[in-house]
Amino acid sequence: GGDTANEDTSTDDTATEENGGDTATASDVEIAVVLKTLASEYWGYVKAGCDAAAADLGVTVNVVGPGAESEIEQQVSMIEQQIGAGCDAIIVAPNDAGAASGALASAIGSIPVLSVDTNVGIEGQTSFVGTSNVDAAKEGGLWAAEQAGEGANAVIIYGQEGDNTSNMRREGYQAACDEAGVTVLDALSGQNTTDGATKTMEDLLNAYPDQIDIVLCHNDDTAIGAMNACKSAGVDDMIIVGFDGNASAVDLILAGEMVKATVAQQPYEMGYQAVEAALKAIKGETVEEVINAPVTVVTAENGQEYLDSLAAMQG
Amino acid sequence: MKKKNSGKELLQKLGTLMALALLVLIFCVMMPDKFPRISNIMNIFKQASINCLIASGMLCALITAGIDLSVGSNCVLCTCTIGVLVQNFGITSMPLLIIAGLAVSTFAGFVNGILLTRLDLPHPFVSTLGMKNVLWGLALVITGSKSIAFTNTGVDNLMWIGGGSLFKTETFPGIPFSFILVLIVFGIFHVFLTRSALGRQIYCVGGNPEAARLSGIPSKNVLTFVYSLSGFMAGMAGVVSVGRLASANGNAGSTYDTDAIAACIIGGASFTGGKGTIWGTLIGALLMAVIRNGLNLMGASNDIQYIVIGAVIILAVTIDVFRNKAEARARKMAAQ
Amino acid sequence: MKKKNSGKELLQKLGTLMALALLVLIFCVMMPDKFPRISNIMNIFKQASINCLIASGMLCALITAGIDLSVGSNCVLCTCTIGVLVQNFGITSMPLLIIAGLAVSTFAGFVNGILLTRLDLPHPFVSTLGMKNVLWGLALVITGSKSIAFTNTGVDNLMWIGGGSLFKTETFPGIPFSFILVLIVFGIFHVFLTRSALGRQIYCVGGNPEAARLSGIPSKNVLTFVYSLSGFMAGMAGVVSVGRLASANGNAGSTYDTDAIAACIIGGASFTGGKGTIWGTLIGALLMAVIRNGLNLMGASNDIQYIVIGAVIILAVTIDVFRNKAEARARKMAAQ
Amino acid sequence: MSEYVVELKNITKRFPGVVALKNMSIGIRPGEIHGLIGENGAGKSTLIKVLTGVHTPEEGEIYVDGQKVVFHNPVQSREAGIACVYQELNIVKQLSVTDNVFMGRAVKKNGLLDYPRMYEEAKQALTTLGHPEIDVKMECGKLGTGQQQMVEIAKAVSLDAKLIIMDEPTSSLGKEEINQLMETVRGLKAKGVAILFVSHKLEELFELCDRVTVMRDGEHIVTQDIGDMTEDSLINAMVGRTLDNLYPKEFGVKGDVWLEARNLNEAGVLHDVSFKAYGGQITGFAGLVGAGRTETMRAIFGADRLDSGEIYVKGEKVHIRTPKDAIKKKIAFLTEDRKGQGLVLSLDVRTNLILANMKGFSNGPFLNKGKIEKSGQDNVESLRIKTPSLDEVTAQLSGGNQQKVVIGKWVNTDADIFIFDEPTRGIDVGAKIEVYHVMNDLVKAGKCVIMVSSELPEILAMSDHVVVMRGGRVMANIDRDTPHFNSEDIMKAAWGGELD
Ligand SMILES: Nc1ncnc2c1ncn2[C@@H]1O[C@H](COP(=O)(O)OP(=O)(O)OP(=O)(O)O)[C@@H](O)[C@H]1O
Ligand SMILES: Nc1ncnc2c1ncn2[C@@H]1O[C@H](COP(=O)(O)OP(=O)(O)OP(=O)(O)O)[C@@H](O)[C@H]1O
Ligand SMILES: [Mg+2]
Ligand SMILES: [Mg+2]
Repeated sequence: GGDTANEDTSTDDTATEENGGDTATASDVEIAVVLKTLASEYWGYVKAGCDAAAADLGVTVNVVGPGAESEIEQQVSMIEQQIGAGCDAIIVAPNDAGAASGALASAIGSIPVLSVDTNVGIEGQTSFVGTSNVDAAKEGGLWAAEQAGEGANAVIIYGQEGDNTSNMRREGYQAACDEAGVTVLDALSGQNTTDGATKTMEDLLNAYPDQIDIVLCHNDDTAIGAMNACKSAGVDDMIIVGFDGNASAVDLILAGEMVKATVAQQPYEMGYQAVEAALKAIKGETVEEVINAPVTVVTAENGQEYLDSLAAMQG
Repeated sequence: MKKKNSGKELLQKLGTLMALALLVLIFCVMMPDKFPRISNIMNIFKQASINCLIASGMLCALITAGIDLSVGSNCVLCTCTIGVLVQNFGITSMPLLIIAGLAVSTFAGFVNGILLTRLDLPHPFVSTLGMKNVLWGLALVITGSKSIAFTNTGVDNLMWIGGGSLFKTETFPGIPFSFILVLIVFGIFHVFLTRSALGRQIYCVGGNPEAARLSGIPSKNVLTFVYSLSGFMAGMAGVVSVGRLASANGNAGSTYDTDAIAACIIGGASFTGGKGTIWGTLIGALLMAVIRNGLNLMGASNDIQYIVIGAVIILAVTIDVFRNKAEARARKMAAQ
Repeated sequence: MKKKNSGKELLQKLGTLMALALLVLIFCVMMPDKFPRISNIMNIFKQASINCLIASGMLCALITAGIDLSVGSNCVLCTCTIGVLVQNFGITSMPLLIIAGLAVSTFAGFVNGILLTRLDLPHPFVSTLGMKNVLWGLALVITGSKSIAFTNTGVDNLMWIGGGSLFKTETFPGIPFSFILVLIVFGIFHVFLTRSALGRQIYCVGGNPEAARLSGIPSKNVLTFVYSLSGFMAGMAGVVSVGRLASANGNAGSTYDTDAIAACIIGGASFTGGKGTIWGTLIGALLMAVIRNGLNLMGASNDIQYIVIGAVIILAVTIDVFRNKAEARARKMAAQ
Repeated sequence: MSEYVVELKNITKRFPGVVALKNMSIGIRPGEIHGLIGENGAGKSTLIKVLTGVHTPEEGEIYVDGQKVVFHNPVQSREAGIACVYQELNIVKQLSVTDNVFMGRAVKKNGLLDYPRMYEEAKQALTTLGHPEIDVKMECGKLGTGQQQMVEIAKAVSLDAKLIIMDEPTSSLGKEEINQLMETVRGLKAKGVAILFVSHKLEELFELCDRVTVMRDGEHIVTQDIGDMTEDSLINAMVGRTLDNLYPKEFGVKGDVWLEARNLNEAGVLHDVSFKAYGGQITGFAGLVGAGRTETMRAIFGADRLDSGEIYVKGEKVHIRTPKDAIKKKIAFLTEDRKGQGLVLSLDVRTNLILANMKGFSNGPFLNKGKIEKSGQDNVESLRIKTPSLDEVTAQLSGGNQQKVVIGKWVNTDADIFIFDEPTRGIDVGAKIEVYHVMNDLVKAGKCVIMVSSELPEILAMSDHVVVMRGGRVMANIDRDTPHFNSEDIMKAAWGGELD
């Protein structure tokens, strides 16, 4: 469920580890944000959240990200660069756990370091803003299982081997199925693209004809691919769950397509809260170690509401 | 180039065809209940069609001893253009959308050609690599890095091109229209490459551009045409994507370039130019689709898939090399 | 080939050097408080080093009119091999790890060379493309598709190669050791390519393979050496990655191949072979690093970055082509 | 000790589709200059490549100094003391002269190449060949063809071999350079080096050689002392029949001016070049290598840009920007470099034959297969192109037969003005006569033929009118019926002398 988690943290005045901007006024505070990539809708919402927070709080926020989520070295470079260019806090959505930890090592202890969306447990990080991908996926999986009922069969289309997020979502889906008594027939990669997912789903439908009830997808692009495959195979009864809460996917849900739900991690909120938390940390206020951003399973019921809020956030 | 050659061409095709048949056989034996199903066969056709269309343009570039690394981005740009027109401008007229998409892609291809010929670049690798980035960036810019869904936007007839099937019955899943389109296009390409003057000129320019120029063949124009054609075909693949993917996403298409190249090379084209047939390319593309499909059906994970695909690519050229050698040896022994 | 040639080489380098200087100037003017900082300059060096190392091997392949598309995967495979040895086998001996990593990569390169020469492939594009997939798959298989962190695994001295800096003081961030390594390697390459018999043979094989063959140069062995060397350098980049990324991830390295190619071509190498200098490649790699760095500092979005990088790649070759033309014209006039 | 330094016994070598050498034997004595002659495709170059280890024969033996040897690669042959100047230039254009001279070898000091010494030795080798002006540090691609050939020869000469093979070394050299080369060859002979010398120019063989071997269709025909041979007996052995007239000139009816050039200028290359060429006539272009004849023709044909000047075709001023324009104006241009500019070597003979006239062989956008086939067979027959079939890849034809394919390509265009740049370079006497017949037929049909040639006998025998060029300028215009129409005066003009 989309419970709104503690956004306003208490203003307890125990100065945390830092010395970056002792009594800096908000206006010359610079916060760097390095996301997994900027070339996708989801991270676009995170960026929008960060930018909105920057405007509201009167700080400068620099949001960057490599061209694709697989570009680990690029992200390391970006982190180094942002630290090198002298920011007062840095917020990172790591593409690779070890790589990000390494790159952030020099910043730990001198400026607040926050991670957003993906918690890889960077040692000494000030705070994590987001939800566990495992938990979020699990929620989506449980919702689907509930719709399908016990004894249903599911397939998982994950993203890419070696990708942290993909692994975690896969784990969450699997856990949900185990818990709800749903059989997972197969888990295959959709290569993170609609094209790849379409092919994979076509093959899955062929391998398990008339057996699949639920398709749990790595993200919304993958879900759209799965939907295509079902449609062209003449299947019209399927519960497809996407992930990310992209507007295009919500449109499909509202239109009554086979994409029935998408797990929205509220990326905008995440971005906003991360910047807020960073500013607090700069000012020396205490920030919670884990700031839970809400997760919503967007379905036909709450879809319109969700869309409206998206539109409002983007202004 | 007929008579003996068509015998040779057949052999050429047969070589890869044999590899394809072998692969199909293996998968049939391994998964007798899954692989040889009629619905799966149709799936393979469907899955091959985007690669086929892109590969046909790539083939022409390869025949001229060039390469077009921008086709993947170009295909995506076409889909995104159509997506933006539908979403932001509310255009739903099928001909208009198709023309717009094809025009953008053909123009991008034309730019590739112009860069290559007017700048006298030694090789199109870099210019098309540059264009790949540029087009990719453009696709992201116009879509605002968001994915656009086509479902329920009133373009169902356009989507039918990539998603529809013909002769569908209760028991028969129908022949995917996208593959019928491929067959039509390939038929035209066959006639074009083997029977038309311009087609032969493409081979000549590939073999020796200077000799072609001094023989009155406008090499530069031929090259510009080839890259425009490659762009056009990428655009056609983009149009098919609309229905196939039901969405436009700037980040799709990252493997399209290498897949197309692999299909052409497996099918007998060569980086040194002057070689390659469209049927070979078809077989190459089907081979790639069959491997992916079969491995998916077996539930092979990504890592294994990479290894197998890499190995098959290497194997396919190896077969080709050995067949050519055997052929040369046979002719040598026959000489009296 | 000194005197006149070194004048030309200087010009060649100067052309790209000028482009580099111009770019630096632009960024300095646009971001006077961020870009010219000493820490940022050191960052650029650090960011260029993996590309530099990979590009040096790629350069040799390009000089022989070939290409090595497997370097990115190969580099990743090296890092992953080291990662697996550390994590699963608890090996922490620096020399052992380095040797193991380099051995794996060099062997992969050797396989590339063998495929090319023993199968008489017409061009290494396909074989190295195949190997790219195979190596990528292997990297995923051995790591179980998981990323492996090196921090606190007792290999700090190994990590220092890619992550450490020399002459670090309070105010000076230190010169990244990885870049010093690059300079040493490039110095060796310079001597190797210009002064050693084998180095010159590499140019011969690329410039005119038939002439090389007739002159008794063992072309096949030279080529096998070149691809092994390319593998070795990819391995060295992999060793640097250990410290630079502090992790081994099978999916890293997707842009390494094209970045390396771009660096070489910007630096004056050519797909038609026989051309290219190691210093040009250094400048090419720095140019790429500066663009990326500058655009990142400006907070340019991905789409814009793609477009700019694409445009710069095209621009760089264009400058090269025009410089060559101007030079040829000047020579023609001087001949009278 | 054997009688021969190098001996080949009963060599058979097959290629796909042809047997290039059949039971071929040849022996070369120490210190002799041994001529090797035969028609195009007779197997001369193949024989040489067997000797240098490039090709391994199916049957037969090789002896060096009486010892049986087997060559698997060029290094083994070189180590046995055999050096070779191949028929085709084998220069790495991107590398320096010195690098080329030392290709495949190295002079080392401390494990690295000793460039100062290599420069020195390269310079020395070139100086011996009479070319001290060639900068040994220069990129080879920037040298003219003649100079590149000299580098190639320097490469072989500097090897200190006991046998040096030269496969048509003179085909891209000018008169002066040929004389210089002959001197060098005689010098080598004096040092006891044996030379195997391949040429299609009979007079060179008579001037230079001690003995001559004639081969035909891959077989040995005769080996004799040159003194025992006459031009006729040599030709007879070579082509298997007597040729009564080496230059079968036939006259056409002089027509109008079909091609006129007025004040052609190209910076640094051409200076106010003007001339007229008539229908029904052969206009010869004489001059030394580098006289600018090729450049003139390329400019007229639209292959290069002119800075200024006017061109008239049949009295009408034309603007030719590309070769395509020129072909539209019915001009044909047979380039001197057949491999680089005349043929698509990777394609079959059939396609090459229609290369310049695809339109003429098409119905609408489609090619007319029947017409192409028929015309191709006609070409093979009338030009006597030696090829297994029309499907043969042109790269596998011998040099002379490739030249015939290029001629066929232009004959198939039904042009009116034919420019032949060195049309008989590298082709055998029999084939030469066939080329002359082609020209005669064209002239008799009223067409205008321009023949650029560096061979004076050919110019004198075949031209109705001669234009002499030097340094990008026209030096003289000489009609066949004027007293200046003789070799002395033409050479004088070519050297820059004034004719009265
Ligand atoms: N690599 C090859 N592959 C196939 N056929 C070949 C090859 N090289 C030569 N031939 C054939 O062998 C025969 C002999 O050719 P070769 O080049 O030895 O002739 P040549 O006597 O040197 O002629 P020319 O005077 O024209 O140079 C020709 O029929 C030619 O087509
Ligand atoms: N490859 C080359 N590089 C540079 N200059 C060249 C080259 N070839 C020819 N030249 C120069 O161009 C000018 C004209 O040469 P061109 O080849 O037209 O002479 P030609 O009379 O046709 O002689 P040839 O008998 O060699 O064909 C000369 O000054 C010559 O030195
Ligand atoms: Mg020959
Ligand atoms: Mg000439």
